[in-house]
Amino acid sequence: MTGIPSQILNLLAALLLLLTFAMLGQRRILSLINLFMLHGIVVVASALLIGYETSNHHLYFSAGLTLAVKVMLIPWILHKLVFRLKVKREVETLINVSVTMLIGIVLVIVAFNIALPVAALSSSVASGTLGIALACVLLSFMMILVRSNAIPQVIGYLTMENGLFFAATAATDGMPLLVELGVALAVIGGTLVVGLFMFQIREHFDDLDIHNLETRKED
Amino acid sequence: MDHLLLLVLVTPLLGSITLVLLGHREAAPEINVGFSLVTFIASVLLAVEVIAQGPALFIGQYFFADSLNVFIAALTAFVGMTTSLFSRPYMRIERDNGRMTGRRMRLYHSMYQLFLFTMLLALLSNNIGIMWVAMESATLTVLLLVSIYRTAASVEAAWKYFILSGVGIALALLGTILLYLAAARHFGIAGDALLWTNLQAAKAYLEPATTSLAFVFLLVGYGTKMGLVPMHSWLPDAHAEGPTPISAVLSGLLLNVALYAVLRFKGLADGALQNGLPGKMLIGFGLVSVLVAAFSLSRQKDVKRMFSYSSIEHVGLMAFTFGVGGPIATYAGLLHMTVHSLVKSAIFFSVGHACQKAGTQIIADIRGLAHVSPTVGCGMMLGSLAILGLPPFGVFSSEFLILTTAVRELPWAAPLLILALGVAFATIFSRVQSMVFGDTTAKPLAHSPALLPLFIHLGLALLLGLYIPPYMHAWYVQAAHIITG
Amino acid sequence: MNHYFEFFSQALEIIVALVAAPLLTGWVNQCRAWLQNKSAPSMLQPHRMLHKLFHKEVVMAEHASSLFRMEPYIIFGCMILACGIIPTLSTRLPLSPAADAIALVGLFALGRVFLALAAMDIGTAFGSMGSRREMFIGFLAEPALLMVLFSASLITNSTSLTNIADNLTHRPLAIYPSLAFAGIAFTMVLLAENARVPVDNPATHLELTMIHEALLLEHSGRYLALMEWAASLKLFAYLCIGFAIFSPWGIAEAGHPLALILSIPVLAVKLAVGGAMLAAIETASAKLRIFRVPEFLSMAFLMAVLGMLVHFLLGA
Amino acid sequence: MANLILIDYILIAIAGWIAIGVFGLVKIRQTDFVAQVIFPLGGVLGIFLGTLGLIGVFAPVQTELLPLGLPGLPFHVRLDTLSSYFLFVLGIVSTGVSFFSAGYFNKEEDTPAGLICLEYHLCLACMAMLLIADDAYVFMMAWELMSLTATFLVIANHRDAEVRYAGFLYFLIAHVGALALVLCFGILGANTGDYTFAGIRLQQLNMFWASIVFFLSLIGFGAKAGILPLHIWLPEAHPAAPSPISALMSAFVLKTGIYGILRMTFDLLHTQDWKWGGITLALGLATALFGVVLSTVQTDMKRLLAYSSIENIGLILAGIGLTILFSSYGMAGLAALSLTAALFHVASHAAFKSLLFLGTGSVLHSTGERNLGRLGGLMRFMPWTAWPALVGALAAGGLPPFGGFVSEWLLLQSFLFTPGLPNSFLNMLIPIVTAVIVLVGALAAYVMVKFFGIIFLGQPRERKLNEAHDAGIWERMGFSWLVVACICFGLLPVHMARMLDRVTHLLVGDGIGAAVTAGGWLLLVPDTSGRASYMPVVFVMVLLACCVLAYVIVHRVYHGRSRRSGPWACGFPFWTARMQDTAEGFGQPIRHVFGMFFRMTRKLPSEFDKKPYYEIKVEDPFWSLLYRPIAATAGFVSSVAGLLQHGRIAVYLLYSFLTLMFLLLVINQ
Repeated sequence: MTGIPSQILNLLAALLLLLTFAMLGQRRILSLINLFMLHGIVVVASALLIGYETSNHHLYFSAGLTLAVKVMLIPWILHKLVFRLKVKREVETLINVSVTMLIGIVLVIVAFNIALPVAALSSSVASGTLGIALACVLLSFMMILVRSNAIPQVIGYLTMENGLFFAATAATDGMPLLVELGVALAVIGGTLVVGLFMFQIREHFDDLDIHNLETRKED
Repeated sequence: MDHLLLLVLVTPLLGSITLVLLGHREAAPEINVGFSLVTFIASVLLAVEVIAQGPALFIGQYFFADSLNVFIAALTAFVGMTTSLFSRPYMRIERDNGRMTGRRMRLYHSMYQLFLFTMLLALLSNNIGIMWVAMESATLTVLLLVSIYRTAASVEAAWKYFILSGVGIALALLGTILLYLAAARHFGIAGDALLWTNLQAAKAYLEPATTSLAFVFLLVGYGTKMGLVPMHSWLPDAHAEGPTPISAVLSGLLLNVALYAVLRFKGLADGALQNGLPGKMLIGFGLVSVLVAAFSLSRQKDVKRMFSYSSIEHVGLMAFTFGVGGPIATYAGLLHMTVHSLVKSAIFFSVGHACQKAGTQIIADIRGLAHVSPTVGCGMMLGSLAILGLPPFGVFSSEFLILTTAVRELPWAAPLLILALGVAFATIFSRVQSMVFGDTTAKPLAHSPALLPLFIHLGLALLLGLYIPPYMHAWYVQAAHIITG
Repeated sequence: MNHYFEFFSQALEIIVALVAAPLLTGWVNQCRAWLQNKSAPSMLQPHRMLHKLFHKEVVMAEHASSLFRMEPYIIFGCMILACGIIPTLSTRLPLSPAADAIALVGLFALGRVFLALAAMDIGTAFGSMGSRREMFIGFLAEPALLMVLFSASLITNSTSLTNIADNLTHRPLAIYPSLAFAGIAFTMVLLAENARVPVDNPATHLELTMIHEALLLEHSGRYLALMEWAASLKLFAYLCIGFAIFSPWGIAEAGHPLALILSIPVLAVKLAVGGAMLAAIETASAKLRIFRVPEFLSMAFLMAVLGMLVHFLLGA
Repeated sequence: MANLILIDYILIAIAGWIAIGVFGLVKIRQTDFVAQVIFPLGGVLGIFLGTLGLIGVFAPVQTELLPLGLPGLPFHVRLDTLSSYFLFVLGIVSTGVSFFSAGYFNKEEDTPAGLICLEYHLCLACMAMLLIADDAYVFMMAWELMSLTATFLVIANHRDAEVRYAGFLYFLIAHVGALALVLCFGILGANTGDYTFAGIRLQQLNMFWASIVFFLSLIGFGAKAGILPLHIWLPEAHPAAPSPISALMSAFVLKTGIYGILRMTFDLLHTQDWKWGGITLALGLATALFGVVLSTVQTDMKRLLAYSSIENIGLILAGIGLTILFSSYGMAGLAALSLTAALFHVASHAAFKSLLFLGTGSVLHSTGERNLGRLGGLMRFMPWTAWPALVGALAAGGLPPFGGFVSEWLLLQSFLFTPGLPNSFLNMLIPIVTAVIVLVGALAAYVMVKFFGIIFLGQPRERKLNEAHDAGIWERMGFSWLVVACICFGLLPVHMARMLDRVTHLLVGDGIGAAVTAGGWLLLVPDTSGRASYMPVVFVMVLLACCVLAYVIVHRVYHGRSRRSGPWACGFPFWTARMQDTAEGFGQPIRHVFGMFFRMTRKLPSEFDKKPYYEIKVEDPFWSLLYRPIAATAGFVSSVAGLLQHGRIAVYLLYSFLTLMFLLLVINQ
């Protein structure tokens, strides 16, 4: 496809990258969740677009699934958690934001370089976006790494999933439906389990700050 | 044959559901054992079928079994069964000690079955996507099982496990996608680009650049589950803080399944790349793991931690061996995989009871098991001797093969292995000796300890050391052939 | 016929040794006395003493074990055997194939060990001290002696003493530097092994300085007699080893009766000279402190080894 | 049972030992039964095996396949003269030790007698299996199992932490050695991938790899034999073990190392380099001298014997080194001579050292003392122990007419032949080497006087020693068996030499059998040149004759009167047993001369002390030179490895992250 749609797709990809950066820099948990929601929406949009363009319709389905899970269900759960567990709204990062950003830039470059040869011979419509997907993955990895609180870590994890989904759609026009289903289920299950698990953490430690979880080590 | 495979897969799933629905009954452990037993028998029958009639696809193309994965599946079902036998008295004692409540017992048993299900699914699925899903859900079940004591330490261990292997598994998914991408060029956009059988058949046509990228992500992803250094950090915590049966299955099963996945992908990557790079990566990871684990052993104060490091060491050894490749090395690797999961789980059985007797997991506080309960003490001593690669146990034969092959293939690596093995020997033997011998503080147990599984495992390891039955031999040879391609 | 003759000469050797050994001791004492301007006892003094001692009854410590009672006979036997092995009068001896130089040294060692054990048997402070010192000297002197014998056996390419003597007699008279070294070493060893002055003082009565005498403190009567006799036999044997290596001439070979008769006076002359030289050395030197002894003996050891090295270097 | 060849009977004997062991395990609680019935049974089997070995020396080579082991590699066993000879020695030793054990293990140790019985007989079986092993796999298996069982025997009294430590040390060093051996077999099989000895013999290694194999095997087998600097476990393990076990270990377990070196050097690698010989010789001498010097200053009787074992191993190794030298220069005859000496010493050392250790066993049982400073005067209370010990001590001192002397004699003879070597540099060294050998021999006598004199002679240094009871009937049987062995080795060297002729023919292609046979059964000669000879029987006869004659004559001519009285106290007013020379005192001159050999810490009493107190500790220098540094390094490395487990999730994630990045870079290259 050429012209308008691919430009739109690239736009969405760029948006995705921007959002990821924003999440990387975001201290306040609630707005982090909102950003995550937006993130999901962008992914869904791109999926729909590709599905429309390449007219393989199971992408619609998986887009819908993602919408349901990542845009509605999970953010809702997270909101609930934040209120139920009285997580403090501001969470400091381990490394200060500007440094994080710089490293992020580097990662993006790395990701593009890695993706280049692959993208070159990808038959897909949106092969150029693979690099961005990869960047998203790495950035969210980074995000999990620098967050010192359980909930942002989970969000980072889910963002990663988004990145992966985007990669799947962008690079290969979507995985087979069955797999998509399985992945989605796994993600839901994971979120639920972790949600419950948060309460346990809360029982033992007065908050979800993972500094509490650093006792088991070699001494 | 479909029904057999279905039986293998459905029994544990059914089991977990029933155990959830039943709630906690006094008989729950026995039910658990029952389901595991059925699974085991079914898997053995399946194995026999497959060995007799060669690899086969089931239920359309969704599942398939060849001598490699059906063998590991049988092993998994077996260890799962014996471990359920062990966990019967063990968990009862834990409950009497007040560490478990009825609700937790319910959770424990259902999750145990679910874990078995995910393992078997991952092994038998023909679709790498489904395999990924199975692994992911295995992560979740283990998360619940490890944290089942609800102690601060166990929660922490579980959380670390979740984050680390969650991230790892996500990377593995990316790897899967990339592999799909690499294959898609050959197959066109179709679901069957994710099927082992097709990938195997077409591995020569996989697009090299993408495949290598995919393999990196898959190696890091599933390597995390294997416990390869430096992605191993979750493993000691999870082993030490979870209930001992879980430590046993983690060491005995999870590592194998992850290794199985890596092996499959290595086969594909080798076919696509033709430059031996995957092998080199495995060798590198293997050596690093072996060395780091061996030297970390001596700092451990917690007995389960110590043996979990020994698991890392042995996984590293296997990775190294499979990395070296070639029929003999692969044979040795498979043999090592078998005896390691037998012996290591046996060790955890004995360690579990020993800790219950002594009321602690601290090595320094466990003394004189030989006096208070000769069987457990002797089991622990024999097990450790076996894991240290002393004859007449099977680890000796596999390590003999591994070392001699290493000398042939990479003479420079052999001294490193020797060094690591020597250090590991020094540490483990001295610790175990001080636990088994000397004067004692330990006390007798409420329920009679489960010695049957312990000695079954040791007996099998002994058998494999002295005499490998031709049937098993043929089996190993086929499996090795599948891996080496 | 020849056979019987060999046995006869063997017997003769032993008898001569038994008779001559005390005489030798007497002779050495005489010379010492003369050199120190004392009036000398008669040469027969040792014989008389032995006779007297044999008559006296034995006084033993209560808890002396049977080992103690055997020991004098064993040591005496060892010394007789030694004198039988060494070619003093003839080189055609039935015993010579039974034991070569190494066996001879082993024999001396056997004697020494029993001596030391018997001294420890009583369990007095001085007995055990003496045995310790005896063994101490022994373990340094023994190798030196063996080295001396080796350097000789390297020249003659044999370790059997009779062969050595034979071979050296029949060589054209040449100077063997190795033997020169060996000679010095041998002399030092001889002094040490026979409790002679620089190392030990046979005439001392101060327990702290005694070595050999300390071992005999508990012996009396016939035991003492046997020990004294054995001591003199040992001296005799050592001198004869020296003769066999350094001046083998005049020892009868080829089983010729006349030569055998003739060899006795020759031996007498050699003994006289040797004893006199020994006495001279003893008078000339002063006793060493016990901790100087190792240096003295290691010097001897060194000499012997040097002898062998020289042999390799010069091929002679 | 139609046509069983010799090797089948040997396998049967091995199986018998295993069966006996298991039987002992069945009867685990019935100490008396196990001791009085099962151990003697093992002894009988020992006789059987010894006889088979004796026959095997003169039988042709036999091979057999057992349906065990790896699929590609079933158990190969093979009986040739070398293995038969060692089996013969094993039979002799094990018989004596088993009979002794029947009396020794009567009272409960920390480990039940049945278990000890199992481990003991398994150990024996493994050693026998080791000797007939004919492929790398079964060899390594028997080797490791032997170390394993031996370890458990060492820690039989495991309630004592020191004992456990000793066992651990032994096992660790043995296992490291075993790993070296695996490497070395790996190299041997590397070209062909065939790990049967038959296959290994066929292939030709170049000198570089051959040297690596040789030195690896020297490490591996040396760790077992106790060659410097791997001897460190010996003086710890021997005192820790029950005495029959120390006897077995010192008498034969060490020898398996020697066997391995011989098998590897002369059978599997058929080319030798003179440098190997030189290094082996030097190592052997260093070991011998070090061992004997340290044994002179020991105060623990079993430790003393342990060091003396190190010395003897050193002598044997020196003999082997000389053999390698000779055969590398193609002088088969001389090689045969020195090899005969070494092999002979294997047998005689086995006999007298086990005898001595058993002696210490009886002493330990009846007094409970290992410290020489608290023993003494036992000759009167336990003559049945003392006299055999005396025989052992004389043999160990290398004195005629016992076996120790014969081997030393042969060894010296072979040294005296060395001027024939084409390498002048070596010829220069030979005198020094000979001197060291002789010095070692003399020091050995010193040690044995100290050992026997302080334990059995003089006054009891403690009151309780007066209640010491003598060895029981089983112990006496063990003693007498070994005494007979010592004497036979000493008096019948000719027959031994004929036997060894077959072995040396196998290994170096020549032997001294012809020369010996020519000399008749009395005369032991190193070669046909008639340059030297030794007739032990005649020697002894004449010696005895002299003694007896002297006795008879003295008593005939004079009288046999004697009376007892107190010893002369050298003018002291009073006199106690504590005034006797102590073990430390006996070592003092040696400490004075060989000060550089060990680390000494002395505590001298000052004149103000209320209770003046003198103490001297002598430590093996290799602890501080080698082992502590190694341990420290390992500790440091492991602490570095510990830093990895940092405890913070972020750090852990960082590891994975960096690994990922690294790999991505790798594949991008």
